[in-house]
Amino acid sequence: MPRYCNAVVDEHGFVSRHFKLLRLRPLSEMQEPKAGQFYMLQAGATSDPLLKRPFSLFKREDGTLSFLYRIRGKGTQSLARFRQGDSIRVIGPLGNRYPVPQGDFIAVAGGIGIASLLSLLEGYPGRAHLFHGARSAEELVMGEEVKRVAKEVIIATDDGSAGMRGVVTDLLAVRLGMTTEPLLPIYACGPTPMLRELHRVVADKEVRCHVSLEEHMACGVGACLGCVVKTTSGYRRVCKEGPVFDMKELAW
Amino acid sequence: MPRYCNAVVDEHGFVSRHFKLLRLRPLSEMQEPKAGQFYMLQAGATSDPLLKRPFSLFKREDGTLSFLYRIRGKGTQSLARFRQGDSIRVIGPLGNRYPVPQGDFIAVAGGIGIASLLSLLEGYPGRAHLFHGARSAEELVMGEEVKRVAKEVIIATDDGSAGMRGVVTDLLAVRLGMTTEPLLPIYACGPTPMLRELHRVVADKEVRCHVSLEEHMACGVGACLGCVVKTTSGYRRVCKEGPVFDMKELAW
Amino acid sequence: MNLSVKIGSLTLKNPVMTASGTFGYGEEYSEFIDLDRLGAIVVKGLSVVPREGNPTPRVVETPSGMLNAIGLQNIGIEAFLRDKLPFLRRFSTPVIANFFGDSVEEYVSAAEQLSGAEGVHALEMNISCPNKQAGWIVFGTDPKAMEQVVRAVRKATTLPLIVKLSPNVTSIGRMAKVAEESGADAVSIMNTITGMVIDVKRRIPVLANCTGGLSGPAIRPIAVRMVWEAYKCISIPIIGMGGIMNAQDALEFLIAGARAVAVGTANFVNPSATVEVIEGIGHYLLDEEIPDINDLIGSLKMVPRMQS
Amino acid sequence: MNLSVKIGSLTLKNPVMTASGTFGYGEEYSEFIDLDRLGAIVVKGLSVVPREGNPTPRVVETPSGMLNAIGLQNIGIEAFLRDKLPFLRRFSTPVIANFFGDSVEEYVSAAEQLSGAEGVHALEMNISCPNKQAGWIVFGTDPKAMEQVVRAVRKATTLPLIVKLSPNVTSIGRMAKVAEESGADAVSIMNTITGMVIDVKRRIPVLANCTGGLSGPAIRPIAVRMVWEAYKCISIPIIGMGGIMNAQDALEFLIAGARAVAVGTANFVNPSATVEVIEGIGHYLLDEEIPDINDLIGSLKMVPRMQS
Ligand SMILES: Cc1cc2nc3c(=O)[nH]c(=O)nc-3n(C[C@H](O)[C@H](O)[C@H](O)COP(=O)(O)OP(=O)(O)OC[C@H]3O[C@@H](n4cnc5c(N)ncnc54)[C@H](O)[C@@H]3O)c2cc1C
Ligand SMILES: Cc1cc2nc3c(=O)[nH]c(=O)nc-3n(C[C@H](O)[C@H](O)[C@H](O)COP(=O)(O)OP(=O)(O)OC[C@H]3O[C@@H](n4cnc5c(N)ncnc54)[C@H](O)[C@@H]3O)c2cc1C
Ligand SMILES: Cc1cc2nc3c(=O)[nH]c(=O)nc-3n(C[C@H](O)[C@H](O)[C@H](O)COP(=O)(O)O)c2cc1C
Ligand SMILES: Cc1cc2nc3c(=O)[nH]c(=O)nc-3n(C[C@H](O)[C@H](O)[C@H](O)COP(=O)(O)O)c2cc1C
Ligand code: FES
Ligand code: FES
Repeated sequence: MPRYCNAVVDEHGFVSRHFKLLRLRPLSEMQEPKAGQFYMLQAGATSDPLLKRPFSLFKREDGTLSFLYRIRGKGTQSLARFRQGDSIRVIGPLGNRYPVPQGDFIAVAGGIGIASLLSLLEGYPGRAHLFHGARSAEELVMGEEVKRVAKEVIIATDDGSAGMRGVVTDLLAVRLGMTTEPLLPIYACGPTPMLRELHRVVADKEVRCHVSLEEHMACGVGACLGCVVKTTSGYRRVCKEGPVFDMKELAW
Repeated sequence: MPRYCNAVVDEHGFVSRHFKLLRLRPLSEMQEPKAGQFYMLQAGATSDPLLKRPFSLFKREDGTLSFLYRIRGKGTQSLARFRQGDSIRVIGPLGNRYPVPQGDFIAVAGGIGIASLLSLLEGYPGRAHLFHGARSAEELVMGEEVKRVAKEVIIATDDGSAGMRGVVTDLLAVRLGMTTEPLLPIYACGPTPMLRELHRVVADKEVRCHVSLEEHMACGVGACLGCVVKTTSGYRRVCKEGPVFDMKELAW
Repeated sequence: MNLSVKIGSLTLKNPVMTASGTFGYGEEYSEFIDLDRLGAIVVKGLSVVPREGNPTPRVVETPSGMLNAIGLQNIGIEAFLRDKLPFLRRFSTPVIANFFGDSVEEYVSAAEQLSGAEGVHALEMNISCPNKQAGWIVFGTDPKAMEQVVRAVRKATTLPLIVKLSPNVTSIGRMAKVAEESGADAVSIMNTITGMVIDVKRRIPVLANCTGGLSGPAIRPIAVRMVWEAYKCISIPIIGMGGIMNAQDALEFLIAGARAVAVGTANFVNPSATVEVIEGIGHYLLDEEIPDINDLIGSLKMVPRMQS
Repeated sequence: MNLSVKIGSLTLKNPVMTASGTFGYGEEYSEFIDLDRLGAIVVKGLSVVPREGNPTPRVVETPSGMLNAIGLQNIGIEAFLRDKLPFLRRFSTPVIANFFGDSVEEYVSAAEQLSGAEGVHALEMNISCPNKQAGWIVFGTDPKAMEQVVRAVRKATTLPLIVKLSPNVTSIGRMAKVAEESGADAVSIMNTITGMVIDVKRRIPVLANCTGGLSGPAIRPIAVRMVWEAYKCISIPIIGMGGIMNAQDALEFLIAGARAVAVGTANFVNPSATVEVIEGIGHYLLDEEIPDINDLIGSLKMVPRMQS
């Protein structure tokens, strides 16, 4: 099944000030994606921006692929200009997947990291204790969708405009500290500083922890070696052996 | 009055297969343009395409500027993607103008050259004998507008799908040959090969002939010396001393 | 219509290859295109001893281009021959092994090791590497150093030997000539141009390695010019590369004098870029009624311009 | 907040100038911006004898860049002093005269002629020109030829002397060093990179001149790298240029070590680019709480990267 094809923009709109939701309808049948996988999306119509950009699959329904993204730099600004009816070239699904959770689990989302985790939550409704951190209430997009599929939602924002003021990893640390039973497995996606903090939090604990990493990518398919991460067995490609890694394997 | 400003796309649509009409509403007051002048229009949102592209003013009404253009290469393909509500940066009006016609005159338009000549025709309704050449009937855009303002319209197409089959300069040569009175002044705009042919046609005649030239442009304001044409007094800038030149001055 | 070209003793079914380092060892893109269609597969640069490569970020986008500082990460020749080459042998497409070293000796051992292997059809020397023994002078920017290493490798292999030139030089024509005189069967023009992007907020280079190699459409006009300059200086074949995104771009290189072309960064943007380039060249030859691609190579005409 | 920098004995109110050849003699853009706001105005390259320049096409766009082959068309120094300089004298902004020749003697006469004129505040030598007397070797790509011409011009003028380096060299650091040792007060880095675009349908170069100089954002990563390389080799000021479109781009050059920057191709795209760059640099200094721009210059930090 082709993993490179043309798709048409079905819908594209802001869900908050800096976040957009993009729904694409691929024009050829594509492989069935798994939770944690991502796609490389064409970001412009000319050679500037040049490279495709990686985005986690946010949702799959009725033959469409949806992506939730934050407008950051040149690529996402350019992507944001595509409109309904435009066509976008897409490579995917790419990378590995979140391992299938056995029973309940903890999900830790930082900001736009929720995009990657939502399909995991939706695949196992009512089983996730979601720790969701964001800069502010405004950036807690998709709150209703999240609440519907999670067992519990614990929120932290940098400015205290929703949930606790502070970072979500602190809340998690408190929770883990209070727990006497065996710890639930953790799935996390968010900015690298958050994941590093998480690394610290779980370092001395008996817990399986899988994280979805971000790296600058050029090809997305494992050919350029641009996106590596240092693991206990050397550099591994985030786009191919990842983006999901067992925290224990990271040489952080 | 600023000659560099932001404009909003008011309307943008195809008028035939390869031709689009773009109406812009400048956000600042701009200088009043004269027939024959042109504007540099932003063609893309990033650095590819990089340079602005020159387009003759096609029409000015109700504070809007309209441009009629043919989709040719990268720049015009990119320009064609702008949509209603988008903003486009504009420099203009630029260059000189067609000299004011005294009485009736002959206009010779090749293809998209009509874009530049229409405002002259509109300025002096009922006075132009228009010789209009195109590849095919389909490319004779704005036929109705033209008929309304011209005294007479003589058409030639390469494929004979409208008017005479052949080139418009041949029709003109016949007409000039038949005329016994003093020849009417000629205003011409079209592809360089047509203008060169026109040059040959009028070479041995007593006739004032003004042509609007095209050259690759980088700045459009006279600073780069990219757009020169050889005249009897050396290189002259098409964007500054032109685009309208007296045929006699061209060192063709 | 003939699309086949010769690089030394090696015959390619068409002139389109992959650029080293942009196509891994072929496996990844075999999921997107039929490797049998390619003129040749040039693999990621190999060294005798495996290399870990640089810290990240290793890539950053620039206007119409990208910088990379992978740091020549590779699994080493031994692992390549054992784990990667068998896969490539399944295809009819010749495999060109790109390799490097940080001393003349390392180049020579690498060439020897690769030459013996079944399924390696030609060698491409990446000489944009510093010579550890000679004060880290880059082999490819010093004519003497280049001559020495190319001559040594030439003695070590009977395979077609391609020297991949660095564009970071004053005269590409001169460097191409030195490669020819030192025994190269062909030259590749060009490797990436050294560049740098700064994060102005943090006042640090974006790439962990500080500088990186610029590739992509941004450099194409420079690469075409270099091919054309070298074409006037040498008679061995040139493999042209640098910013080829589609058939039209590839045709520029062929017309400028390249016997073959390589597609690099374009693979990242469009995994079927190589195949589209091959098809597009075919269509062009048909349209232009050129029966043999070899008639196109170096066919640039210099016409005096009419003053318009 | 101090934005003022010194280039030799010349003080600029801010570090932003125009790049030669992209701003005519100032008149055209005076309709768009207030010339008094600029750090300096560098005029189109001048020669003793007026030059007609090349046939057209002289410019062609490339991915994120453009090639130009104007052929150094100019009205000659005499006409410049008579017809153009009086206009520029009306402004408080220093005028830097860019000039060239095709022999050492021509360079010297040009420098002498310009040095006497009221309202010429500094000279910028464009050495990317071939030496007619010495087999058309380009002054700027041969250290010896460059040394000779810079030394000769140095003797001929007491004005601040800026040498504008060609990027078409193996080592920009070395060329910068030669310029310094030959008496330059500053270097400009960089001129355009030679490139070429081919019309594949007609199989001719698009530019009538065949090759042209590549400018614009495409070359910025190369230019930043060259500034940084040169900064490590010399102690005279560097004027950085190549693809600066906005303040952020300019800041990359300053952080890499440029004392001042020049805006070239960007003027074509945005006639107020220079002024926007000046304003943007001001905002950055405010935001970053840097009171003096001189503290920013060369402030690039090399930090070892954490492995992510
Ligand atoms: C596997 C994966 C899945 C992702 N999923 C999502 C998602 O669902 N939603 C979302 O909003 N973002 C996601 N990202 C991040 C997204 O790819 C970047 O935000 C985007 O590429 C930035 O492009 P830009 O040109 O706008 O920004 P730039 O101007 O290039 O940079 C802005 C910031 O983004 C970082 N960045 C740049 N390029 C990349 C890249 N290729 N990969 C990672 N970071 C980069 C830069 O370091 C910088 O901090 C994902 C990244 C990866 C690797
Ligand atoms: C004063 C003036 C007025 C013009 N008015 C109109 C108009 O009203 N409507 C219209 O459709 N076109 C007009 N043109 C032509 C228009 O500018 C070009 O078609 C356009 O710039 C092509 O850009 P591109 O990137 O699509 O084409 P490219 O891919 O760059 O080239 C396609 C063709 O256009 C030519 N071309 C490229 N750039 C220029 C340029 N800057 N100037 C002239 N020719 C160029 C090339 O030689 C080539 O033949 C005018 C040109 C000038 C100089
Ligand atoms: C990510 C990346 C890795 C590369 N690795 C190598 C390499 O290992 N050996 C080599 O000779 N060239 C290497 N190159 C250079 C390319 O083979 C090619 O010469 C250059 O990228 C220009 O072509 P392009 O613009 O089509 O990419 C690499 C280029 C890129 C982008
Ligand atoms: C149209 C054009 C004409 C130029 N003419 C000259 C010149 O006469 N003398 C000179 O030293 N540099 C000349 N240059 C080079 C620029 O001054 C500058 O070094 C180069 O364009 C890189 O900067 P940019 O990318 O900002 O344009 C010219 C550049 C362009 C685009
Ligand atoms: S992005 Fe190319 S290997 Fe991962
Ligand atoms: S386009 Fe620059 S001078 Fe005419």
